[in-house]
Amino acid sequence: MAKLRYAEALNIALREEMTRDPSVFLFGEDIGTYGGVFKVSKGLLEEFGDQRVRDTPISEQALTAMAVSAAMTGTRPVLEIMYADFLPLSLDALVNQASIYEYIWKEKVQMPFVLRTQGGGGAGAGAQHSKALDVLVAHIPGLQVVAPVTPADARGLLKAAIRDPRPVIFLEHKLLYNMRGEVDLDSEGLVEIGKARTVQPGTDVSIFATSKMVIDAEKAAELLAKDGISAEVIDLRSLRPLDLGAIKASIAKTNHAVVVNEGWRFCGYAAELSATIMDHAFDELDAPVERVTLPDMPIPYSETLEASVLPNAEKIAAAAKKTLA
Amino acid sequence: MAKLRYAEALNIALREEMTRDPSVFLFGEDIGTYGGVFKVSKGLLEEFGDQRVRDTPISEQALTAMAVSAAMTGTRPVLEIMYADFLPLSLDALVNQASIYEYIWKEKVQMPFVLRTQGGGGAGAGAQHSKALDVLVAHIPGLQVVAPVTPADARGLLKAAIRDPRPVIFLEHKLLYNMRGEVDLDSEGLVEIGKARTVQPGTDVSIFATSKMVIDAEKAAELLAKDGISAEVIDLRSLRPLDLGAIKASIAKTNHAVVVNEGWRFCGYAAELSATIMDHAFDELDAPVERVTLPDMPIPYSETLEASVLPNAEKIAAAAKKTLA
Amino acid sequence: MKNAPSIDDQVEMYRKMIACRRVEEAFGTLSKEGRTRGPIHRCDGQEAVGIGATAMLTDEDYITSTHRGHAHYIGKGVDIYGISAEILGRKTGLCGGRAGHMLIADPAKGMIGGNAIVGAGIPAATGMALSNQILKNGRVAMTLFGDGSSQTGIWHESMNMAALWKLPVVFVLEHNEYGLTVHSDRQGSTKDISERAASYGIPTEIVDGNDALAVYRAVSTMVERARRGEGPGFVECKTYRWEGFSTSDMGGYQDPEVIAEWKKRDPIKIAYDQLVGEVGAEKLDQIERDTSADVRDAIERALADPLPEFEICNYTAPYSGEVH
Amino acid sequence: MKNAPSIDDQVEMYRKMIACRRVEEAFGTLSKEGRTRGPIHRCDGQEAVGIGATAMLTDEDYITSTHRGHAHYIGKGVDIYGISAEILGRKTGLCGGRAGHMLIADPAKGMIGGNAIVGAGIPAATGMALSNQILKNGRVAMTLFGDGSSQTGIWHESMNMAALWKLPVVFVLEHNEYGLTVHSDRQGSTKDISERAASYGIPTEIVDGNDALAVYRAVSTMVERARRGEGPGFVECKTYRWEGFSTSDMGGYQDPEVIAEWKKRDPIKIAYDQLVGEVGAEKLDQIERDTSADVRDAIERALADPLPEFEICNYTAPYSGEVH
Ligand SMILES: Cc1ncc(C[n+]2csc(CCOP(=O)(O)OP(=O)(O)O)c2C)c(N)n1
Ligand SMILES: Cc1ncc(C[n+]2csc(CCOP(=O)(O)OP(=O)(O)O)c2C)c(N)n1
Ligand SMILES: [Mg+2]
Ligand SMILES: [Mg+2]
Repeated sequence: MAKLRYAEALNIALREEMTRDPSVFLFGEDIGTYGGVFKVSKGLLEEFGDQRVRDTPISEQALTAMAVSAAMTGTRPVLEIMYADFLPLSLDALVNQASIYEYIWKEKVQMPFVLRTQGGGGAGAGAQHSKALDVLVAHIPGLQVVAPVTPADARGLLKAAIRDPRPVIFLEHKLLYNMRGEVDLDSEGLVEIGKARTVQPGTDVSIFATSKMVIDAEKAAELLAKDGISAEVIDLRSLRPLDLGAIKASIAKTNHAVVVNEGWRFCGYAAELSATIMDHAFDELDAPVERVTLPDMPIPYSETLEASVLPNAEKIAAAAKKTLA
Repeated sequence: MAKLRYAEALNIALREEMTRDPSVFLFGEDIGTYGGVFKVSKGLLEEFGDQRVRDTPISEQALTAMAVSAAMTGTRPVLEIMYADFLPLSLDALVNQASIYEYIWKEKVQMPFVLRTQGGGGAGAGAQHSKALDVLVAHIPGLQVVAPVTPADARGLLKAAIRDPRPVIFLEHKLLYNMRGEVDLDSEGLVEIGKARTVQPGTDVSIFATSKMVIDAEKAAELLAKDGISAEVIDLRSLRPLDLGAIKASIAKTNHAVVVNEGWRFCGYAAELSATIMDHAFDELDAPVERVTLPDMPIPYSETLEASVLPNAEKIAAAAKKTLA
Repeated sequence: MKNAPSIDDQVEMYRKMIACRRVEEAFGTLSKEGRTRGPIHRCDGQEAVGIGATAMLTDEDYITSTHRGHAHYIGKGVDIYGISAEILGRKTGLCGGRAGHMLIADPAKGMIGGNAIVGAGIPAATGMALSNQILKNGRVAMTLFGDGSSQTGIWHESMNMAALWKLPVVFVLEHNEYGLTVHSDRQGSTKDISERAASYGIPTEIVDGNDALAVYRAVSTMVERARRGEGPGFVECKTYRWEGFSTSDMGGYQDPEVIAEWKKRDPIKIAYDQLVGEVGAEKLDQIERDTSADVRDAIERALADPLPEFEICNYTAPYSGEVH
Repeated sequence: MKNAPSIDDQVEMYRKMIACRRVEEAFGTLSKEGRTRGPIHRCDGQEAVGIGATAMLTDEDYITSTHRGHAHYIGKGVDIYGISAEILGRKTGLCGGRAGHMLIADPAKGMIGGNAIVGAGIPAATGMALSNQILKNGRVAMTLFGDGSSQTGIWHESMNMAALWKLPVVFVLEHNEYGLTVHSDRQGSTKDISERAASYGIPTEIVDGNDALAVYRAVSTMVERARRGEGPGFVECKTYRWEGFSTSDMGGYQDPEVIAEWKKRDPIKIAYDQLVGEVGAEKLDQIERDTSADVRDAIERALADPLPEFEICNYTAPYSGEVH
């Protein structure tokens, strides 16, 4: 077992998959010479050469379209989009191209590409570099969307994503890259897409969280424990497909649910979680599902302001208490 | 009172506002010489000249960004995006620009622009020309999103949208343009953004619908009436801001809700309606909210296939019965 | 002559142009009769571009097309019965009726595919060329696109990357003077769009788009360069749209006299004149009769085919495990 | 000389360049000390572009900027205390701490605004020019942007519309050879990006971007044309980035010798040499001392200012009526 940084775990996953399969290639802005602005692709240009590790111009729209079509024609592209805030530029290629081809072309094509990006706040990056925007991609049929939190999941899901025959949007978070965790490098470590992870079991309330919010949910569970409340924390890991079985099982135990997502509230990913729970576990619920999200406004820059809008352990704990009240 | 087509009502609204305010101008693809592919801007080039009615190149991304900045600098642009399927191309200008400026620049700017587009299926236009995608814009703080169904609302909301100091995304539907309805041309006819419309009162179940789905909901109510079920049909009209008061009042009466939206189900607009109702009317609900939406897959072309995926009166009536069962 | 097609190739191009013309006419009529779903984007008068530009490609090479792709499909060897059944939304269509008239593809023939997002075929072919370069498979990707689509941002992003990385992609501009209803002079600031491509360092050539032979020659030079690893090429084919944007076009903005002038330069007539000395009128007339009958048969067969039955798509479902 | 600034204008440009340099140095230091939030995108060595290009504009004219906009802001007359307080996230910042270091704007000065979506300022200025043309208000819009941003699709879409409609917009390319960490040779296929602009029919000029006078002359020619209604202009200013992409840049990809060569061509030194004969060393030195003190005071004042208190934004709320 090695104690690795999240960014290192991703780097290892890329190296492993590129070594295993020569059709895997990386492209994106500043991923080559510099090794990526978050250093996820460090050393890979030297190891695999500039055909398979390509620095690109700032052209997200065409790059994403190229990932889709390259994936249809024999390669397995891994595209890095530097900030999730730029996903709108990728969206036509995702919703009007990647989403439809396999179905409308009667399963005669597949698109095994991975789009890696990172979103989220807390770094003072301002209104254009701090958003989650995960719901924009989670809405699209034909895409899979994962958001690992631990280094082991980062490695395992990235490897699974690269091997998957269908598109995967791989969501990282700028505050996760330096977090450390155990990774078993002696095993393949593949993590199946579509399976949630129970971070900690509990009996009073279920907290379902995505991406970096899982860390905050864990802290909230500690706060709640002090008040004698036993929270079950579930890391959804896969936003699409969603592990409905895990959600139902947890609510069957606790009868109370809090959903936590770093995107905006209105029409955000947390809305789907709330609606899904209503659809499938209404009778088990003793109180309405509580949503903990960003408020519906732009993300401000200054520390005091940004801290006020971001979800955190206190807000999650308060929501849990509210649903139990 | 005149009996007008929806497209004519829009045309009149544009003419009225352009006459009233010389800072209003129109631009978009094929809106000038041809009068728009749905003929909404017919005759306006001749009347107002090519400075204020501009045919554009196929450049949705820059056009939308230009609408935002033109609106900040003294004009009131009305941009036509031919199909809602192309909204991804507009999205950076909406979510990273229009959404943030007023707030981050401390209310020193405003952006009175209208982006008109039309979405939805039923015309055999295929996977790239039939989508609603309304949730993509309804998610964005700082935008308002309206979707009128009647010719009178089309005129009244378009005039209100053009006069509004903030951005409005104005969603039309390709199957509505030829529908007729009474329009009182002797009155200004302004319709306030953010107010729902009760299409028909009822006592057993509330059906909340958007855009063309309102027509299907009305038909569903007729079907339900035959079975002795009294459905209240509410045309939300404004997707953002949403008329929560109207929703709560209706559910307080019926204790049952069906939400209908033509977008995909997962993370779609109907998910927010469901979650909103959970948040604000959980105790009033006798059964979970039923969502009637497109299934989570691409929209196929052939008539038999497309008809199978689109929501319709039968599906809505079935959902209403399910929630009452 | 260098890069000239053989006489057999030329005859085959002639046959395909006839086939395409019959397809356009037949669907024009069917549409008028209300027997198609949605409008048809006819390419009568532009056949020389799609057919001349694809004639030197193999099934291993890729092309991407547009909403106006009939000549591209036929040029790339896609079966006319399958195309027709797809346009008609039949179960037997190339895509089982799922794709429809603007989005047809035939991966087995390297035609992937039609695209109704204007401009989207351009980065698509560029990405295929990127695949080809990485796999070193000697394949070429080609994209056929319109003057209107040349004003999209992805055009620029694609030109730049193709030139920068010397990708094996050939850009074929089908300049028919209109993007929907607006003349190209009012959509773009540059008359010859290939001038812009040249500013990226891409070799360009402008040809008479109604002369399939001229199209073939110019394009095959670019295809050979690309195949040799020398990078992209750009051919601007000047042609004209005879039949309006689509069958739902209400017209009124194209000058009938200009149309009449262009009709005098019918690409089929030009091809006929180029060939008749070599192969004789009899053979060409026979080809015309046979091909017309083939197309008629194919479309009639397609018209008699059943519509598909709906099945939910499972692999796009949003829940994993038990729920689909 | 035609389009030359007056000596007073030149002195003012000199003063602003000094001010900007002091801002860059001060924030470089503050960032190293961990006293800024997020990285700072310094423009030391590039001041002549932003300041030379904006010197002939009025407060009524508009500019749009980038993530690296300090010289643009200062050139356009925005207050350095307000800028500094905003970078530091203070309540007293130009935008109350909401915008932060990359998104500063000052609508009263026509600076709207910084933009951290690469390329987004380009259509923004084009849209402002469209407004100006419709309102016939005689205003000009200018956008300053980088070599990296010239590879975005909106660059192309904007060039085309600006040229097609003869919009009063001036494009000022600040070519500092890098887009983040990748050299422009590996981002674009065209060495002189203005060649591409020329292919749209836009008048272009390439100038020494370290010579504020040269920048001023070329840009003011374009501004005058635009103001007269003759359409857009494009000036490519060749300069170089001294201090890495931002203060969080780990470096290792720029050649120290190349940096040293460029530092010999310090724009402030060039401006000094151009002025010293006219106004004398004493006056210039006095300006340097006074300006440096002013900047130091402004930043110290900003550092002492309070952080803002949070208030929810009501006008973006998703429910109408009672709920906000
Ligand atoms: C992104 C996008 N914008 C607009 C449209 C609507 N549209 C379809 S075809 C067309 C004109 C295309 O012109 P051109 O590329 O010259 O092709 P042509 O029709 O002449 O073959 C337009 C505007 C679209 N389908 N996609
Ligand atoms: C759309 C988008 N893509 C990528 C980035 C990340 N990024 C920020 S600045 C930059 C480089 C910009 O280069 P250039 O335009 O030359 O400006 P310079 O930094 O040299 O001033 C990149 C890639 C971004 N902010 N926006
Ligand atoms: Mg055309
Ligand atoms: Mg640069």
